[in-house]
Amino acid sequence: MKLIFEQGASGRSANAQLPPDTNIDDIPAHYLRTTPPVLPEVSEMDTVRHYTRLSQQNFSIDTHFYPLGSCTMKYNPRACNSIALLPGFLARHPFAPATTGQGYLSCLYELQDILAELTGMHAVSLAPMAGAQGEFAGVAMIRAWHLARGDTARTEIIIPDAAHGTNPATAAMCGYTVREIPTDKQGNIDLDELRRVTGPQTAGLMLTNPSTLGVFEQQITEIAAIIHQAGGLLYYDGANLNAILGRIKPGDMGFDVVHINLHKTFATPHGGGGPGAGPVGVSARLQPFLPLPVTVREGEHYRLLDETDRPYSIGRLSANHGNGGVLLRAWAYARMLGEPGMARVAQFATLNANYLMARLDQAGFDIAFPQRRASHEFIVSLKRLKDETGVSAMDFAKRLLDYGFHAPTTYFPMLVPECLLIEPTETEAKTTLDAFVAAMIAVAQEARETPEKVKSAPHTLPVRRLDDVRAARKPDLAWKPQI
Amino acid sequence: MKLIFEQGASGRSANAQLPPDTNIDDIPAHYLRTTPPVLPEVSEMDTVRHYTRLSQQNFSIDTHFYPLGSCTMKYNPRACNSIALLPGFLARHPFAPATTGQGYLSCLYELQDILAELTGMHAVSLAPMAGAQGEFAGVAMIRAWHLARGDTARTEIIIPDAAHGTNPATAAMCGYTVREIPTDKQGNIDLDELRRVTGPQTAGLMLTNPSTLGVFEQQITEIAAIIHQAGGLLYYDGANLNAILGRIKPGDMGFDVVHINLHKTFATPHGGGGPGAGPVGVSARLQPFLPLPVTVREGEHYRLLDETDRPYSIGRLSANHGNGGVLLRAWAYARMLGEPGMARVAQFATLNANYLMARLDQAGFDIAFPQRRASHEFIVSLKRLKDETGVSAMDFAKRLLDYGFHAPTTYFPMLVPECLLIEPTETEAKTTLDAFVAAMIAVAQEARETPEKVKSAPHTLPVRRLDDVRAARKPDLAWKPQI
Amino acid sequence: MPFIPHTESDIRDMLSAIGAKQIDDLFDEIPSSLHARQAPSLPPALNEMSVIRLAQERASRDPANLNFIGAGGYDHHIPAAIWQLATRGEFYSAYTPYQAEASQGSLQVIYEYQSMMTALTGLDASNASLYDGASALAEAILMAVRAHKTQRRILLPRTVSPLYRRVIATLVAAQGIELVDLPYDPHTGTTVLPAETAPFAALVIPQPNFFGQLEDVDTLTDWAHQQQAHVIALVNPTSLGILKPPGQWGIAGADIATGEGQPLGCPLSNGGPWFGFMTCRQEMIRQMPGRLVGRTLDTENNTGFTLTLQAREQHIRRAKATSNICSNQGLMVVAAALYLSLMGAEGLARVARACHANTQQLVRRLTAIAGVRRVFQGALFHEALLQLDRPVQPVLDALLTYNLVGGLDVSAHYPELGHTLLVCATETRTVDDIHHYAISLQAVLEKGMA
Amino acid sequence: MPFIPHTESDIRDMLSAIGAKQIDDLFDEIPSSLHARQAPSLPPALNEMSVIRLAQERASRDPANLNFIGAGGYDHHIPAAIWQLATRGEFYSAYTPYQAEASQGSLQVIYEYQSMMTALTGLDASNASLYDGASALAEAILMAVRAHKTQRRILLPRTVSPLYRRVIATLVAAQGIELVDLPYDPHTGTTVLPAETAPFAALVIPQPNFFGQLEDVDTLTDWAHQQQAHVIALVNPTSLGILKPPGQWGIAGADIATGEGQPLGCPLSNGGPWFGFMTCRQEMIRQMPGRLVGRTLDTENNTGFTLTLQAREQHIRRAKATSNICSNQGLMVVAAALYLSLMGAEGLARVARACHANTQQLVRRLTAIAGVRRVFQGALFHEALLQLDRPVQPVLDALLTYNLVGGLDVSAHYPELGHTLLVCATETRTVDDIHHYAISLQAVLEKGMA
Ligand SMILES: Cc1ncc(COP(=O)(O)O)c(C=O)c1O
Ligand SMILES: Cc1ncc(COP(=O)(O)O)c(C=O)c1O
Repeated sequence: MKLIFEQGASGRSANAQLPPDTNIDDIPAHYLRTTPPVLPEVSEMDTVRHYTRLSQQNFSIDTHFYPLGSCTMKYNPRACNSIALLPGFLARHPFAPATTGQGYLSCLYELQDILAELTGMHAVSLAPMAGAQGEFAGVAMIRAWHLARGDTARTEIIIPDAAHGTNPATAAMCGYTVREIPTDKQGNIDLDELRRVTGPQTAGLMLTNPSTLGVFEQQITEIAAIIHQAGGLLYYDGANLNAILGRIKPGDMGFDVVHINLHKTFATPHGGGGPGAGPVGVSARLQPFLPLPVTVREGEHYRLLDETDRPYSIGRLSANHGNGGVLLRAWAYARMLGEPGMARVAQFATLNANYLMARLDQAGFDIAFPQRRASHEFIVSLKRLKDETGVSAMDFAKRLLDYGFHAPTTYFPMLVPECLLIEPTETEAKTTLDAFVAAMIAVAQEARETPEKVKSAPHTLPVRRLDDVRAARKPDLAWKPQI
Repeated sequence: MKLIFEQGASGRSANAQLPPDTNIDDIPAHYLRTTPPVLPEVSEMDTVRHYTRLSQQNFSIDTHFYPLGSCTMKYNPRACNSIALLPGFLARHPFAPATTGQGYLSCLYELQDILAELTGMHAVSLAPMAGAQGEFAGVAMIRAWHLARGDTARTEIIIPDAAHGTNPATAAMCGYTVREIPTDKQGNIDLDELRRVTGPQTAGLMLTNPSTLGVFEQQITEIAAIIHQAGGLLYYDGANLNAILGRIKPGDMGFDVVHINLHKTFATPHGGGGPGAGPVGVSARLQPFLPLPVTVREGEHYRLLDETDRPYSIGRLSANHGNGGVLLRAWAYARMLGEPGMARVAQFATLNANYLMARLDQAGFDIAFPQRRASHEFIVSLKRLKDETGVSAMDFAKRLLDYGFHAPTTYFPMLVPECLLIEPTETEAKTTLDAFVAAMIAVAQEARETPEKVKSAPHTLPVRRLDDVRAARKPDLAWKPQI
Repeated sequence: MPFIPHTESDIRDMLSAIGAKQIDDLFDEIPSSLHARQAPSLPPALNEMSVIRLAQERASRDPANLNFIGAGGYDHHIPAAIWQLATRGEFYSAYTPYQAEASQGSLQVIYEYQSMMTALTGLDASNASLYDGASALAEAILMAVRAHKTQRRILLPRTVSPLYRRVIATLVAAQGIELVDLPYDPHTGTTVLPAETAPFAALVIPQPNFFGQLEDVDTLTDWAHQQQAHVIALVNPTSLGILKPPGQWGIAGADIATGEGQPLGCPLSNGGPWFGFMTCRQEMIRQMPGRLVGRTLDTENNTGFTLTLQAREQHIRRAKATSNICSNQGLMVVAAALYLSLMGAEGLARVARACHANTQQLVRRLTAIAGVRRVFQGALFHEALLQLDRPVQPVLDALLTYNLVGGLDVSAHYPELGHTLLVCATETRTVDDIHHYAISLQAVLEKGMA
Repeated sequence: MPFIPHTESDIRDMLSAIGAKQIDDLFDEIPSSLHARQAPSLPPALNEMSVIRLAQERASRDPANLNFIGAGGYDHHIPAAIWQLATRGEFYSAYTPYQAEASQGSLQVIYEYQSMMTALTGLDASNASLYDGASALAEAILMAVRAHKTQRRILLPRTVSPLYRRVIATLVAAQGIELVDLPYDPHTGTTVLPAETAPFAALVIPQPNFFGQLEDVDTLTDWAHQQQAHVIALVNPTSLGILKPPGQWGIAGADIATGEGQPLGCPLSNGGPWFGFMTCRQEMIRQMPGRLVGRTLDTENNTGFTLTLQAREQHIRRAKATSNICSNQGLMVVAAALYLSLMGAEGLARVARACHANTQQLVRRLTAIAGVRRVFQGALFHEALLQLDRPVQPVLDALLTYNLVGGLDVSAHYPELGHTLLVCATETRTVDDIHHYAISLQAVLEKGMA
C-alpha cells in the first residue's frame, strides 16, 4: 500500500484536529525551526482509511491461530481493554497526589498480591515494562544483594544455552559475564557441567522452567541447591509461567527472583510488539532491593513507596509507574480467572500442547523431545524434511501463512536445527488444533511433492516472500521526500 | 466463511459472560420452553475472531470510496462516536426523570434549533428514526392539519416519478392515493401536468430538491404556489439536503414540512443499513402536530413535551426518544462544523460532483442531464455501452468493485436506463476522484475489449457474482441444524 | 475546513476542469430569490478537542444512578467485545448491502442474526430489523391485516405497554384499522378474553406483559386461531431464554413474533438506537416488512449471502410495498448477533433466570415494607407492579437523592389501580443494590415523604 | 471455564490421542515435591459483568481534576480516531512482526512512524520504540558510550528531569559509566558548561529542559563536538513542531535524539503505557538499540516491509547485543503514527504554539498573585517553575478541593530554589481553566493556608 506520506497534498489537513493558532513572538528565532517537518498532509478520513486498511494486512489473535512459541499468544479479553480505558483511569497524571488515584492504586495493590501468591514470592514490584526489564530488575537485585553484603567477587551469571537472548543480554547490561551451560539430550541442564562452572564467582543462575525447549527441568531442586550452596541466587524467567500457573510456584522450586510476562501469562495484548509488563517478585531477603515504585496499603489508603521508604532499592526503571494500562488489564484478567481459573490455564495450555504434539508425532513429524511431556509448548524439527526436500523451517513457516495460520516460532531455541517452537495456548479449541495439524500435514506433503511451491511461499498474502538480505544491505529505514 | 453456528461445539461457551445460575422453580412449567434455542456454542475468542474476519469482508467508507448516489456516504467523524458512547449518555434509561438527563436533553435542544435554522423551519421534532419515518411523520402532519380544519376531501398526494420509493410507500401508509407526475427532459417537473392533477383532492406534494436526478428543481417557487393555491401542503424529502446545506433553506422554497436524514447530511454512520435518524421540521402552523417527544427549555431546565403539552400531536413514533445515540452524533457533527462549515458542505459536495461529472463527460460517458449543473450527485447512463457491448450497469458496477471502489447506486432513479447515480460527497479528495475516473475509463474499455471479464465480475472479492434469482426462488433465510 | 480535504490547488484544478470560475457558479441554476434569504445563524465551529470537552461536561451532568426501571428497556450487562467490534469501521461506516459481493460481512451477520431470531422465537423467518419494538408491533399489525385480507380489527390487550399502544395508534391511524382494547383480570394482571366474538384480524399477546406478568399464551393463541385470526406474539428476547417460544404457543403456535431487541446488547442510551425484531411463519414471508437476507451460491458454487425477496420493498413496489421502511437498525443487529453468540442458549437462560430471581427478591424486600404491596398474583418474569399507599412520583423524587431511579410511575396509565410503581431488577443488580433500594425506600416512606 | 473452549468430549478425545488418563497426568514429570506445596490463595473468579462493575466503581473513585502538571507527561487532546483504530484487533492482538508477510500492517505503520520521527528530529534513522523517555535516555547514553569507544563519562545537566536522572542511574549503574552533573544558571535556569574539559563520551542536552526553559542548544552542541563527544538531544516531540530539530543544532547537529513519546497520542493513564523514541545519524544505526523496520522488495519486486539489522539484537547477538530490549511499546507507535498523520506539521505547530501561549498566560495570571513569582528569566516552552512564599505541598492539597491538580512540587529536588512549583498548561486548558486556577490559588494563599 502507498505510504501515508504519498497520499497527501500540500495544505491538506485533518482540520477538526487543529487548535486555533496563537502567537509565539516571545520565543527568540534561534530556538525555532525554519522549515516545518515533512509529515503527512492528509485528511482525517484519509488517515482512518489508511490505517484501517493497513490493519487488515496483519495476522493477529483476533483473526488467526497464532502458535508462536515462547510468546503465549492467547486471547486478550476485550473486557480488560474496556476497563483500562475507563475515563477515571485514563485521565490521571502519574504525579497527581495519591489521594486522586485510590481506585487505580487499589488495583495495583491487588495485582501485586496475586502475583506474589502465584509465584510463591514474598513481594512484588510492578515497575518493569516488559520481560527484559523484569530480567534487568531481577539481576540488578541479585547484584545489589551481593554488594550489600560486601561480596564483590561475584562476576558471573550462569545461563543455559537454550535460554532466550534477553537473558545473556540482561546479564551483560548488569555488568556480568555470562557462563553458558549445555543442555542434555532430555532437554535438562547438564548437572556436572553446572557444578563445574559454579563457584564463588557465581552471582546467580537465570533459568526458564519449563524451558524454552518445552520441557520441565526436573532437577530444579538439585540445581537450586548447587547455586545456593555456592552463594548464588536463582533467577526465574517467567516467560513460560503459563505452563504451570496456579499449580507450581517458582518460589517452591527455590527461585529467589521471578519475573512474570503479563503480556503472555496474563493475556494483556501484544500490541504488534508491545507494550507488555514484566513485574518482578522476590523472596523476603531481596525485598529491600525491589525497583520503585511499589504500592502499599496503609489502613484504607494506598500509596507508592519511594526512595525514602526503600533506600536500598535498585531504583527506578521508568519515570512513572511502569505500564499502568497494561497492569490494569492484567488485574482485570486475574480477577476474572480467580483461584480455579489460574490452574486451569496451566492444565489446558498443557493439554493443548501435548495433544498437538501427539497428533504431529503420529503424523510423522520429528518431535525434538519425543520421550518427554510437552509443557505448554514443544518443538518440531524439520531437519529431516530439509535434508530430503530442501524445504527449510522458514519455507515451511511461510507456507503455513497461506493456510491461514500464523507460523510457530522458527529457529529458536537455536539448539534444535530447523525447529518450529509451537505454543497453542489454552484459549484455542480442539477444532482449531485439528485444522492446524491438517495444514502441517498438507505442507509436509507439498514439500515432498512440489517443494518449489513451499520454497516460494507465501502466495496469498499482500506481499510475496520479502528480501531480508536486501533490507539489511541497503537499509531503507525512513521515507524521505523526493526533491 | 463458515457460519458461527458451524464453528461451535456442544457445551462450549463464552464462560466469562455467564451470570451464576439461579432457581426459577416458582414459574409453572407450562410457561417454560422445553428445549433450549439452537444458538451458537462458541468461546469468546471464536466470536471475536469470527466477527472480526467477517467485518473485513465489507466495503465501507473507512476502507473504500463509496459513491452511492442518494445515500451521502461521507466520512463519519470518530469523535461523534466517542461522544455518543460517553458513560453518562450511554447508561441513562429513557424513562428516568428529566433531572437526570439534563446534559443529554441540552444536546437535543440545540440540535433541534440547528436543524430548524438550517431548514428554515419553525420547529423540529427529533423523534423519527430514519428518513422514511420522517416522511411518515410529515405526511401524517399534513393529514392531521387538513382534518383539524375539517377538510376531509383531500385524498391524494402528488409525487414526481423520480421520487424515492419511500415517498409513495409513505403516502400509502398515511392512507393517501399517490398521483405520480412526470419529469421533463431537463429533469424538472412537468408544470402543466402538475396543474392538471392539483385540486381540492390534493393533500400535498412530496418533493426532493435537488431531486434524485441530481439537479435542482428550478420552478420550485411556482410549484409551491400551485400546491398552496389549491390548499395543499409541500413536503420536502431532505435526503439531498447535503447539496444545499447552509446555503438554501427548504423553508424559503415554500416547503411546509421537511425531514432531514442525519445519517446522510449529518454524517452519522450508516451502520451497514442503520440506525439513522429522520428529524422533521415544520412551519409554525404545523407545530402543534409535531410527533412527540419534543425537547423544550424552561429557564435552565430541559424537559420532553408529552401529550398533555401537545394534545394535537400526531403522536409517538417510538416508545422512547427515537435514536438518541444517533442524535448525539449529529449534534457533535453540527457543533464541529458550525456556521461556516455547513455551507462548505454544500459547496464541496457540489464541486466534487460537478468535477466528476465533467471528467466523465470528457471521458465519453453519457451524462443524463449534460446541460444541467450537477447538484451533489449526477447520473451516468450506460445504455449506449450496453447496446454496444452487452455490458449492463450491473456488470459495470460489479467490475468497479474489483478496482477497489464501491459501486454507485444502480437502476435508480428508474427513469434513466442503465443508470449509475454517483454521489462523491464533500469528504473525498480530488486524488480519489481522479482514481475513480481512471477506473471508470478502464472498465469501459474492458467492456469493449473483453466484455466477458466485466460480465463475470467481480473477480477479486470473497465471492464471485451471486445468484439473486436462486436466492429469491428458494429463500434460505435461516440456518437450521441438520438433524 | 473540517472534514473537507480540498487544497487551494485542488479547487483551482477542479473548477478549471468544470469550466467554472468559482464554486458559487455551480449554484447558478438555483433561483436567485432563494439565495437572497437570510443565512442560517448557527453556533461557531468547535474543533474536536472542544466539542469533546463540551460533551464530557454535559455527559457528566447526567448522573449514573442505580436504575430499577424496565418498562421496555432493560439494564443488562453488555459484553465488552460487542461494541469494540460493532464500531469497527467496516461495520460502522458501510451501508445497506446493495452490492452483495462487497458486503459479505454485513450480509452474513444478518443471516446469522436471522437464524438466531428464528431459533429464539421458534418461527421460520426473520427480517433484518425494524426501528424499535413499538413500531415493529405496528408493522406486525399491518402485516397481519394484509395477510388476513378480510378483517381490519385488532385485539390489543391493555397489558401491552401503554407507550406501545400510543405508537401503534399513530402508525396505523390512517389505514382504517380498528384497535380494540382487551381488559385484564384485576387479580392476575393478565388478559381477559372478550365474551363477544366479532371477527378480527389478529390478537396481540404480550409475554411477559407490561406488568411483568406471564400471560396464558396457549389458551389465548388457540382462542384466536379458533376465531380465524392471527396471533402476534409481543415478546422479550431475554425471556425467550427460558419461556416457551411463540412458535410453540398453543396448538399451532403464534403467526408473527415481534418485540424490542434492545436487551440483546444495546445500551439504554436514553432510549435509542435500539431495534425491533420480527419473525413469522413460512407462509407469511412475502408479507414481511423490512429487509431479508438469503443464502445463495455464486457462479463458482460457493456459498454467499444477498438481500432477497426485495419485491416486497418500497424501492421496487413503491406505494404497494409491505412498508415504507428503508434504513433500519443494521448496526444493532451486529450487536445482537454478537450478544447471542457470546451468551449462547445457556447464557441467555442464565440471564433470564437471574433477572427473574433478582426481581423476585426485590419484590420480597420491597413488599416487606409497610405501605408497599404487589398488585397482582401469579407468575412474573422480571418486572412487577407494586402499589404504594401514596402518590408515587414524590417517592421516586426522594429516592433520587439515594442515587436510585426507583422504577416507573404508571399510575396515570392505570388509574384504576391506584398509586402504582413498575419495578425491574435485571441480572446486573446485586444483592447490595437491592438492599440499598429496600432500606432507602423504607427511609423515604418512614420520613413520611410526600 | 473463562476463556477455555474445551468441551467434555474435546478433553476426552484429546487425552485419548495423547494416551493419558487425565490432564493431571501431563504434569507427571514435575517432581512431586513441587506439587505438594500450598496452592495459591486467590480471590474467587468474577464474571465480566462483575469485574467491570468493580472497575467502574474504582475508576470513579479517581476524580477527573483539572490538571496542571506536566513534568514529562502532558495532557494533550487525543483525536478520537486514534484509539478507536489502535485497539482494532489486528493491531492490538498481533505480536512483533516476525513473519513479515503476515504483518505488513504493523510493519508499514512502524516504517511510517520511523519516517515521521526522523522528520521531526531532523536525523536519519529511528527505531521502533523503547519503553519510555527515561529508559530511552539511558539507552542513548549506553549507545553513545558504545559508539565513542574510549570514554565512559557522560555529562548530565541538572536541568534534566530528576526522575530521569534516577532511572539512568539505575539502568547504567553496572556498566562503569560515570555520570557527571552539570549545574544550571540561577537566572536563566539553563545549563552552564563546565570549566574543566576532561574527556567524556557524550553531553545530554534537554530541550526544553525540566524547568520548561529553552537551552542554548547550538552553543552546547558545538562545545561538545569540539570535545570529541557525542550530543544526545532529549526533546519533547510536541515542541519539535516549532523548535529547531536536533539534527540542526549547532554546526553539525546532535548525534542522537531521544525522549518521551507520550505527547503523541498516549493518554496520561497513570503514567503508562507511554513510549520512548530514539533517532540517530546514519553512521550510528548499528549501535541503535531496539527494533528497526526497513523497506525492501518481495520476489515480484513489490514494495514491502520487514524487521531488519537484527544482528544488533539480543535474539541474535545475545550477550553482545546493543540492548536487552525485546518487547517494546508497539501499540503506542500505532497511536503516534495516527497522531502525527492527523496533526501534520501545521497541527503539531499549532499545538505547540497553543501550549506555549497558554503557559505564558498561566504564568502571567499566577505571578500576578502576591507571593508567587517566576524563578527564571528567558524563553520557555510549555512549563514554568514558580516560587511560592511558603511550602508548596499544602497549597497543592488545598487546590485539590477546587478540583485542581495545580502542578508538581519540586522543592525536594532543587532545595536551593526554595518552595518551587512546576506548572504546565497545554492546548487543552482553556481561558476559563486558567482563570479558575488563578482565582483558586489566590483564595488559597489569602486564606493563609499552610
Ligand atoms: C523465554 C523468554 N524470556 C524473556 C523474554 C523477554 O520478554 P519481553 O519481550 O517481554 O521483554 C521472552 C520474550 O519473548 C521470552 O520468550
Ligand atoms: C431520496 C430519498 N428519500 C428518502 C430516503 C429514505 O431514508 P431512510 O433510508 O433513512 O428511511 C432515501 C434513502 O436512501 C432517499 O435516498
